[in-house]
Amino acid sequence: MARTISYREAVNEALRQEMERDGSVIIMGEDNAGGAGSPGEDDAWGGVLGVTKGLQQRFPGRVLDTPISESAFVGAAVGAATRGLRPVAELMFIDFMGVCFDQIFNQAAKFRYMFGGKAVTPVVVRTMYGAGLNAAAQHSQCLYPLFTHIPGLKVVLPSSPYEAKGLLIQAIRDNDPVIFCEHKALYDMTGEVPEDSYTIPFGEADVVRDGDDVTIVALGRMVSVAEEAAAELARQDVQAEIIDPRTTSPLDRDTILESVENTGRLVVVDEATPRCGMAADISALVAQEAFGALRAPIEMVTAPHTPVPFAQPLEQLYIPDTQKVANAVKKTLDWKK
Amino acid sequence: MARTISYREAVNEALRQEMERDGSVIIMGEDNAGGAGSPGEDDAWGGVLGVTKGLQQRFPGRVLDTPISESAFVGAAVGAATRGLRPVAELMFIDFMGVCFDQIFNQAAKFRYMFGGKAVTPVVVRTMYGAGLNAAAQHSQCLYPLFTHIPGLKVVLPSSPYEAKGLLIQAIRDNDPVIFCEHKALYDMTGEVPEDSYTIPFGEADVVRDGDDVTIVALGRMVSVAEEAAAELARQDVQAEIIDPRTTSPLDRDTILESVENTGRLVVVDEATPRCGMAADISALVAQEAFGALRAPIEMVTAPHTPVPFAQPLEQLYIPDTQKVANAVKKTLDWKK
Amino acid sequence: MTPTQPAKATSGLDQKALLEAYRTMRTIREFEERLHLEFATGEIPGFVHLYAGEEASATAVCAHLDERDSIASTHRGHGHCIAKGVDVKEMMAEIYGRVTGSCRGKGGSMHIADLSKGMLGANGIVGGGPPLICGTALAAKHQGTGGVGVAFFGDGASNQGTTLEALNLASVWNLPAIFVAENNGYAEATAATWSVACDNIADRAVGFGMPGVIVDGFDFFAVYEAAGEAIERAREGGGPTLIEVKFTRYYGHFEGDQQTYRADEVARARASLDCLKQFRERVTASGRLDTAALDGVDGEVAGLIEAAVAEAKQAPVPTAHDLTTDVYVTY
Amino acid sequence: MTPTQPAKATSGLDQKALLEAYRTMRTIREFEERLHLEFATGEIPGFVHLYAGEEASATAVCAHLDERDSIASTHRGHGHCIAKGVDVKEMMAEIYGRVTGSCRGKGGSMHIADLSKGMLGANGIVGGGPPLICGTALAAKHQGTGGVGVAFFGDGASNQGTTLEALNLASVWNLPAIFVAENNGYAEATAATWSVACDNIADRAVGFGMPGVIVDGFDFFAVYEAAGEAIERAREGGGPTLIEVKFTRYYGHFEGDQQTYRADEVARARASLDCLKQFRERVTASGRLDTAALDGVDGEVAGLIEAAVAEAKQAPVPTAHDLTTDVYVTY
Ligand SMILES: Cc1ncc(C[n+]2csc(CCOP(=O)(O)OP(=O)(O)O)c2C)c(N)n1
Ligand SMILES: Cc1ncc(C[n+]2csc(CCOP(=O)(O)OP(=O)(O)O)c2C)c(N)n1
Ligand SMILES: [Mg+2]
Ligand SMILES: [Mg+2]
Repeated sequence: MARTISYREAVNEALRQEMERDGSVIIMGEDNAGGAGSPGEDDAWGGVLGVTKGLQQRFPGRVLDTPISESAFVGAAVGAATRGLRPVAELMFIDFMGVCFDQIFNQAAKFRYMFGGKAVTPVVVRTMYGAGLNAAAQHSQCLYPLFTHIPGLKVVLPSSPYEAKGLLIQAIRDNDPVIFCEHKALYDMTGEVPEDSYTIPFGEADVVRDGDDVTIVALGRMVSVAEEAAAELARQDVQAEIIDPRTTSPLDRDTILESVENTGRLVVVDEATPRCGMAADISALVAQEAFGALRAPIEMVTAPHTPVPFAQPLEQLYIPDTQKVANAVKKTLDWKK
Repeated sequence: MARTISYREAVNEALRQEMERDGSVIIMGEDNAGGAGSPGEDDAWGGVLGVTKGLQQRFPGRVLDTPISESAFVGAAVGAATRGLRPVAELMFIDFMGVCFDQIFNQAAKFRYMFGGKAVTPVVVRTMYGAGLNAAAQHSQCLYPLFTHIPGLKVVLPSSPYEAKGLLIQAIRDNDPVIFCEHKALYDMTGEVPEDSYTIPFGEADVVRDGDDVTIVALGRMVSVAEEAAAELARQDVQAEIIDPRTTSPLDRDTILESVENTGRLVVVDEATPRCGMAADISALVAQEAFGALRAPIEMVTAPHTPVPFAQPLEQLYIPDTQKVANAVKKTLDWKK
Repeated sequence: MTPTQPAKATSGLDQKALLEAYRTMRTIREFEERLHLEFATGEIPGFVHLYAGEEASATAVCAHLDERDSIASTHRGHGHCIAKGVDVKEMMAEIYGRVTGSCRGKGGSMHIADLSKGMLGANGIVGGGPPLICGTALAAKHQGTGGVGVAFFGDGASNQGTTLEALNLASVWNLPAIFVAENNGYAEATAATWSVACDNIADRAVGFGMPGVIVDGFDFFAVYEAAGEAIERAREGGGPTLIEVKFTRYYGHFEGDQQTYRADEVARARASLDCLKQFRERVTASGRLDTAALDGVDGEVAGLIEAAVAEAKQAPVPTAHDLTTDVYVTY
Repeated sequence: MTPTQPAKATSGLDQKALLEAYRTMRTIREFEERLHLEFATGEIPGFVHLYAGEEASATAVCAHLDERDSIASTHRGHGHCIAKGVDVKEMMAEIYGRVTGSCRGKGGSMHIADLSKGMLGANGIVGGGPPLICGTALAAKHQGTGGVGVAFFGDGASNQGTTLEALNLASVWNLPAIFVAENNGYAEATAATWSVACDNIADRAVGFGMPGVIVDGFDFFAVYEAAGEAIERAREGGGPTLIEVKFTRYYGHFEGDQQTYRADEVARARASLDCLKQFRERVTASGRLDTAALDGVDGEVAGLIEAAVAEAKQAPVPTAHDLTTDVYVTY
């Protein structure tokens, strides 16, 4: 049997293997090198949740700690990418995008277009998203719909250790700016991951489960929630097809549309809030391109249009769960005009 | 006949009338007071496009110039709003949100929720959006879908002088943070505007034109594009109903759904880019809530998924036009399963 | 930039004021020490950042403030809350995620706030507070209340653009704003001596046209005097001041932090520099207060914290209804 | 912070170098004066910000740079482009929105760039450039090329958090980065003396642990020497420098600006301080160059600009195909 490691380890391994392979890969972020200037243990931290731990010792000078200056260091990663490096900058929580968004969406994302195709900006911004750790309103958001909105950015949402590794290696090798979104509640998820280096292409969805009755498109951490729901539905003789787009930009439109052509029903499951979100994005795609196949209203299962609450019971209600997914599926099945 | 003024004047008048009515209204922004510290004419500018001109002289000390420090002064507006003022901050171009987004989406938008309903933050951020002046990729974006995504913000898109005045007065009186988006290509548009103060409520769409054949939802500057298209279609005996939501958050779902229930066809026209945008948002709403009434695929007419190009011919191709709207309408009419 | 001034005896504070200051510092200490223990039991959700060791800063600054004044805090916000008069029981309930909490359980430790007390909230965003304080100071100025706004922020936050912009704006607008840089030596695991490119954070003041002062953060009276001077100047229209307070945090960056990046600073600080110890020595040596009075406060505070924890644990949690309320005032 | 040093004669530059510098300054001037005229005809789309009056800064700084080095510019970017060697005809075509332009007509004046020349672009975002330059300087350091990165930014941009953060980061990482604050007295209509809360932008250097220098921006040689020293130090691993260049812009903030907020600075500057005039006087007085040689350059430059405009006007515009290309390298 293949080796089993955690999502955290998969990210770390992808960084390590790419740094070994390519001397132009450097990484930077707050405490990524363990905490610069401190008198105690070297490499004490590896980012706030230990994802980059060990890399500094293995690649001296290529893992940089930063001051708390996200605009400056994300911008530095962008600038360095225009001059031959392949930087991976860690934005500790995606929620902090608000202090450095300009460097991402007006600079990195637009260079190629504004400069008439003459720029290449292979920068990766790794960042952590999602609810589940009771980290409240400013440390639990999804926000990848905001990046997905921006032309010029690629946006990646790995849903398992296997995907985390392969998609991150792809992200580092990719010549466009990539926002790589790691769900904080998945870091301890384990799964089979090849030891060798491999890439997963962008814009190719994973059909996680086959089924003919309904298409469930689920993103990031919601893939496993959809799988649980599908298992329960299967016991009731409902066969759901589950699609994990893996990247929201580019989006694998074809796989989604083909599935809906077959099932006639769509449920989109996303942890992000609903307005101008990914659930709406995918629903709109299908309402435009696969309308003829649709046999029921599209259902969206998302977080509510609220900030993320702190208290445990509220946060649990906030995050879409198996039950809500199953209910949405049943709603599409029961629908009568 | 009622008095006719420009969109620019309508915004200025709304500010003036509210400042007269309520001493807690203050405004701030780059050159809003004309250019502080400069040796020449007082009140020389009134913001970059003259929208606030004249206010400084009328309300000394209540119109503040700012350094180019959007985080600091937008944040100051937010902070002042928690202490009894009703600030209106001008973010010169919506494209600059990237240097101050945190103060808007993590601070202003979340105070009320994070603080258990105990905060009131009546701040308005006025900002200019849209293409049409060949201002290129960093001065022509729409970006209101990003604000619409954020729970806790209200987002306003006036499409005419009448709406600009009434919606801005409402925004200033509203007790929630409001992003007030003015289309730069509309400033010289003229229209009838009552001299007296009036408000237009948020979340109430305007049915700009009645029609039974197709529903066109158009936003901001696209309302007039849709009207032109509808006039052309009428000549071909197609009666389009045009809905201007006026605010994207809150969104008047009912008016849109009722119209589609009647027409069975939906075209959404939005100048913003398509991914996770307003066209997708409204399409998804209808695909979920009015599916039974839909008789054709939903059509979206938006900008392409690209930055805004500089050259005139490209920018013209970029912005949705009458022809594209008419074509989309015809596509919904011609559709056969 | 003025170098640290040794504080004069007990800064002319009367017994009542001294006892009040001591009570505040002791309450913060007890609150934090207790949270440290409770967190270890696994009962407290989310991220918790403790202020123990830094009590003198919040307490001495806020001792000059009243209801005209407002403060903005950081992720390490419990001390600022207590010093600004937020109800300790409500705070504890908030940290436990209870509906009786300051924010009805929706904010937690990182967003604990009480606007009615002029406490604008802990803040999950490093550098989030200083811009807000420009606004509260502006409001005070506009309203002519004589009020000031105080932004507390860390050494790490002193490198955040939002903080630096706010310093400039406060000067340009001549605001009654005080910027208190709490330099506890670290931002998470990163040393301030590394991340702050100049010798002292206070050295930045000159670049923003305001006085910069450095004070010993273990010495309540030193902070008290520096803050008093700055706040008085601000109230009188003299503009902002940057005060750098230097000290050490006693616990990890957040609860759970193993702190292997540190040396033995904490043990040394606790043994000889501790603000509570120093305060006790100073007030007893000067004959202003006796040990019995101070011990009495200790006992009362212990009782209060005990009750706060007990009540928080018993209090009801929010319910489904609370999930979607409070997003807007009107929708 | 070092006060302005009067530049020594002609800074030891040889005839060729002097002529080259003059040609660059004259090219910028001619380019901008011509654009000023052309804009008035209504043929040039978008926003155009002219660099006339400020030529000595871009020219003297870039005179020290080669292909290892990179620069980031601002909305007022034509001068930086020309000084860093971007093709003048391609630039003109770009400003006219032609497919023969530096950015194939997709960027325009505010995004004019040539990465192959190490010119990272004019920038529509005030403060957009300094963070990028931390990155190009980091790349040069990592690759061991001895290269430097130079960020040009205005007095207004010196108040933007991104700029201030970049100063600190460059120091903390000890980067070969030079920060050139072009203080032309205004940000749009707002005076720098108002918006910058300290006396000189260079005063901010101390807060970010680097040398700060002030130079007379009308004096090519003063800028040349200050930049030379800073760039040499950076190349040798001595870290960043902040150079404040003081002068006046000759035209409005952008074309169309009525400039009623100004006094008569421009007339005075043109009459007595003008960088081209001063340069001519200095090099002829010192006998390094004669008037004929300088006039010869003027003539050549005039011809070049004339041709650039003529060709730009004739060049084809982009077509529908160009709308959706260049968004991604691969999609
Ligand atoms: C914008 C932003 N960046 C990073 C973080 C993560 N973070 C939280 S606290 C912290 C360290 C703050 O250090 P300092 O300002 O010195 O305050 P201290 O924790 O020492 O009180 C960091 C990096 C954050 N919350 N916000
Ligand atoms: C973030 C941001 N804020 C505001 C603007 C609008 N703006 C463009 S140029 C400018 C003034 C810049 O002044 P300065 O930095 O002194 O440069 P100068 O124009 O004098 O060369 C302003 C406010 C912008 N482009 N970006
Ligand atoms: Mg600290
Ligand atoms: Mg300027």
